[in-house]
Amino acid sequence: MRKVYMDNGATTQVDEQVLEAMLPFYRELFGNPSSLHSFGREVKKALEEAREKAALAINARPEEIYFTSGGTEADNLAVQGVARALKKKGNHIITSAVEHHAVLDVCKAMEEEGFKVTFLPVDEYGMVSPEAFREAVTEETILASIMLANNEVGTLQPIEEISAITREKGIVLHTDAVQAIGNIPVDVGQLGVDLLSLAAHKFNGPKGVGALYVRRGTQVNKVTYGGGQEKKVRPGTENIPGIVGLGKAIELATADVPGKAAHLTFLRDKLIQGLMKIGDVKLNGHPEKRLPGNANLSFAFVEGESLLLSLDMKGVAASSGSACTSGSLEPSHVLLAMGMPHETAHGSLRFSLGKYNTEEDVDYVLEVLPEIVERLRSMSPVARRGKQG
Amino acid sequence: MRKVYMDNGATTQVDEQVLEAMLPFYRELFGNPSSLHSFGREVKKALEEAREKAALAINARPEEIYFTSGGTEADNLAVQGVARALKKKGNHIITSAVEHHAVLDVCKAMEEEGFKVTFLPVDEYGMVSPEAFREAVTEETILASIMLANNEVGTLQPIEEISAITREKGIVLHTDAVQAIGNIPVDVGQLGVDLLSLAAHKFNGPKGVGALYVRRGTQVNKVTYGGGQEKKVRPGTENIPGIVGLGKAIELATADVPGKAAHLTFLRDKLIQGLMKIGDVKLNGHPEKRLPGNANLSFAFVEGESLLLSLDMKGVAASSGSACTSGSLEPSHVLLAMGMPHETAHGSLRFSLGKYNTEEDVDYVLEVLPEIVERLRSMSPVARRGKQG
Amino acid sequence: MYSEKVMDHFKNPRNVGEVKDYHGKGEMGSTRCGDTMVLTIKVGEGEVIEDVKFQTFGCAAAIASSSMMTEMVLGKTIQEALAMTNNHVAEALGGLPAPKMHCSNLAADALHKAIEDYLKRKEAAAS
Amino acid sequence: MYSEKVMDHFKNPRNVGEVKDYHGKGEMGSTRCGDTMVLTIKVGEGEVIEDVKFQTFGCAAAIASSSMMTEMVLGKTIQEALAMTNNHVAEALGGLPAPKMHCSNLAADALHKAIEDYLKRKEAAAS
Ligand SMILES: Cc1ncc(COP(=O)(O)O)c(C=O)c1O
Ligand SMILES: Cc1ncc(COP(=O)(O)O)c(C=O)c1O
Repeated sequence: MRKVYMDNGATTQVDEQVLEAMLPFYRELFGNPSSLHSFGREVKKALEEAREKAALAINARPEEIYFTSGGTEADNLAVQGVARALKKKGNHIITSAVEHHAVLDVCKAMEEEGFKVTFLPVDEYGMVSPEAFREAVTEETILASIMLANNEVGTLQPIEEISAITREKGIVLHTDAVQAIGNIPVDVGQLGVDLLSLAAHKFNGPKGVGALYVRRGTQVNKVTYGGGQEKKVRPGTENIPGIVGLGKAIELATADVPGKAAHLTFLRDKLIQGLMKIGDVKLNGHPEKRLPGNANLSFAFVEGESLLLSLDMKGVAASSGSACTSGSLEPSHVLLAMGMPHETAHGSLRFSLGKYNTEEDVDYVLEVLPEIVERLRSMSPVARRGKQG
Repeated sequence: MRKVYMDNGATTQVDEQVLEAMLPFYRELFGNPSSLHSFGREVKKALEEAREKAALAINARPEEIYFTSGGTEADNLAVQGVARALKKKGNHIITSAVEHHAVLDVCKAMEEEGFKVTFLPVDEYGMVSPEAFREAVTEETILASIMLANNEVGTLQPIEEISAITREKGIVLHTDAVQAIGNIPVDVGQLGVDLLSLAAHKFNGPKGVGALYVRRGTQVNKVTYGGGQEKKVRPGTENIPGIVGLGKAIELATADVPGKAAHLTFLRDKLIQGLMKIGDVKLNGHPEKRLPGNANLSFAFVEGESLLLSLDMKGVAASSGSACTSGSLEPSHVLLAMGMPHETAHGSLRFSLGKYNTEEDVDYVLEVLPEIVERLRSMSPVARRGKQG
Repeated sequence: MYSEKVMDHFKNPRNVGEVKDYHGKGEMGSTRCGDTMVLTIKVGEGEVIEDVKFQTFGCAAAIASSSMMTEMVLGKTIQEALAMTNNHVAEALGGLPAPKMHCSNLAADALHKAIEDYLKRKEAAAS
Repeated sequence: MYSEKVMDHFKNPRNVGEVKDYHGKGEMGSTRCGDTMVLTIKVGEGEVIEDVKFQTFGCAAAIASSSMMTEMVLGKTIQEALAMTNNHVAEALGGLPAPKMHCSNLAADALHKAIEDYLKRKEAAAS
């Protein structure tokens, strides 16, 4: 059976060049970079080279890059670390209702520590309003965390407009760029952010490694304690093969962002246009300000998990914001925050395209999905009523 | 030049069988285990198999294993997580003065959160006294963290005697077994511990992955927040290749502990006996109750880093507790806690043997080290005085 | 995640649709996860369920539970059918993942509603 | 970590030992990291340092700084030698890692002590 992977928002396939770069560090270059001897020194060099690559890719300085175990840890370190470091300055944090749980749940935990958090609402496209942001700012605001690109609906947030406000007001700004790296240009100077999270496995690098950019001079408390690694901000023996992989992956992913984006946009638009023909289908997220590879659609009268599993039976991998796929009973908090009714949220499907997708992949999905939707709708009592109504 | 790696306490070489087990998860099996589709399901299966292997190796249940990014994170999750979860029951923690920084520094951070911490002293062999432990217990004691095997001097702590006390008193007991796995038998039932940390890269597995064993029913607060992975206790997309590697590595490392220990003990004893002949050399740590691969010795009148670098020039990798190798100005807190004078601590050298070491490796060290010590002593004003006095 | 039986019923659901000239109809909606099910039955001699059909909007667990339930109930008397619980359905499917148990609740509940509806109609016809 | 120059001086330290019939002796110990250095000098015509030798207990940075210092000071007048600072030594070594800077402190300090000792002896001899 043909296999089509369109769940690059969940994770991506490691680029073979990335794996090649990592392998020596599982074999002969196995030292601990903290060791003084040759086994340690050769590995320390690779660690610093990866840091330079990560820095270069986002226009930062190497000493501003802290490697972590992934996007979640980077987000936690940013929000917990800055909030606690600036506790004496104020106790207010601003974030958005559509953040990933790695930011949203940390913010909720911060509330329990005594911080006040504003969860900014979004419009029907999932976008935060800079004006609403400005209004939310108080004397107590110390930190804001607004994502660069949404993982579910792909909406790009107006970070530059928001950073104009945070800079004016002296607020530290963190952005979760986990979904953005390699898909849109990311330049910490231009964005005007003070912290930025990224995760290698979202741009054809390995799982279990990420990084936090921390602008020079920004205070960040530790979340975990231990050895002197990563300037003591993030202790623990470094995941050298992973970090080397991150370095190589970010180098490759940012080598030609416009080229990759054009490829993805072409495929995505073909996919969206084809799927809209099914009828009773709605595109979720912003029509233009969205990740080039993200196509999130709602199929009326059918449930997302059923769609997913039916696609899976045809070899197609996608994801859904339906409650039944989230493991909870609630559908996606992102879709609900956009004002979508529960039923529509249940029928949402996300295709996230990656660099290995081809036009044939899109054609295949366009071939199999209409039948699936029809079959499920034919079983659905809601559909019947829908048609009658 | 001959290369001899005797720094297995810092990190170990990945077993080629471990790497082989990992590779498919960097290639075709690249899915996210949270995904419902086939790419996710096949990987989820591997995740749970690795969990079973880790559980089996330490006589735990699979659902008691939580994967982390390494030993440091496991230690942090244990100490921070339990202390905060039991805050209402009491505010006293007991640990030892010779813990790894990943426990020691967390305990210090807990003091700032309002907990009281007793740092138990150790005897000249680096050993905690169960009687002193019992005396340290108060009504307020909720948690104890005592390592199974010390990373610097290799001393094994009397955990079974300590767990008899913690069980009697209803205190949660954590042990850092990072250096123990594969070198001595580790059975959570027999040890009587409630939490146990381990790190794959110390037993010929990959860096960047570890695990925390949490006995069923033990409350642990989260340290980081995010998705639903690892039962929400440790969120973030799982490092699947790393976890698969941990599973394979712990299976191999615990397949024949007595056999490995016998091999290491033989080499270690030959090394120690040979080095003692140099004169003015002292064995640090317990003469018998020590890790089979650990040989920690102090060479009077010379400084550790000089020894290390001189050995490195001969291709031999070891480590030292001297201030100059720790990046700080203080020599090893472990050696000082054992009552060792500063000068002696400065001249300490740790050889940590691993499964790939051979008798030829030992012979080579015995060939090159005497000359090095002699050369450095001949340069040392302290040595002259020492000989005079 | 799902047993083979669940996947079989999801792939090839039995008795989908609406019974022509049905004797009873039951409709259930889960307010929690949005699933909806409509069940129609035909009851023959000796109060035996002669025909049964379902329509379900829901996840694989909901669809498979619906399908399994129709198979289990076909040929049973309404007394026997009334004794059937959601757990019976889940068991017959070889179990369901814990967070999915609630998805199987629709099936037996809709069945009971359909039988109630049949009994009401019968009473109304008799009076 | 260390520059090639540091490693060269560590591997092949210049002027190790004690000057025979020395004119001045300086001893320095770092209470912070335990390093110790003993320096002996011989001063010739025109107050020029004619011979210099060191003994050091310490890390590679300490040994290399000692060795480098002796090379730098040989042939200099004691006035020139007194102007020499720890930073000069570290610079001449191509720099030292930040946490190692303090290890270079011994060298110039011991030198200054040796010169002081020389001057005291000279005074004592003259009086
Ligand atoms: C926007 C966003 N933030 C954070 C994360 C968390 O990253 P990770 O799962 O690598 O910890 C993800 C991916 O799951 C994401 O999409
Ligand atoms: C006893 C002990 N605990 C904890 C750690 C920390 O492990 P990691 O560096 O893998 O985080 C180490 C190793 O460095 C160790 O030896």
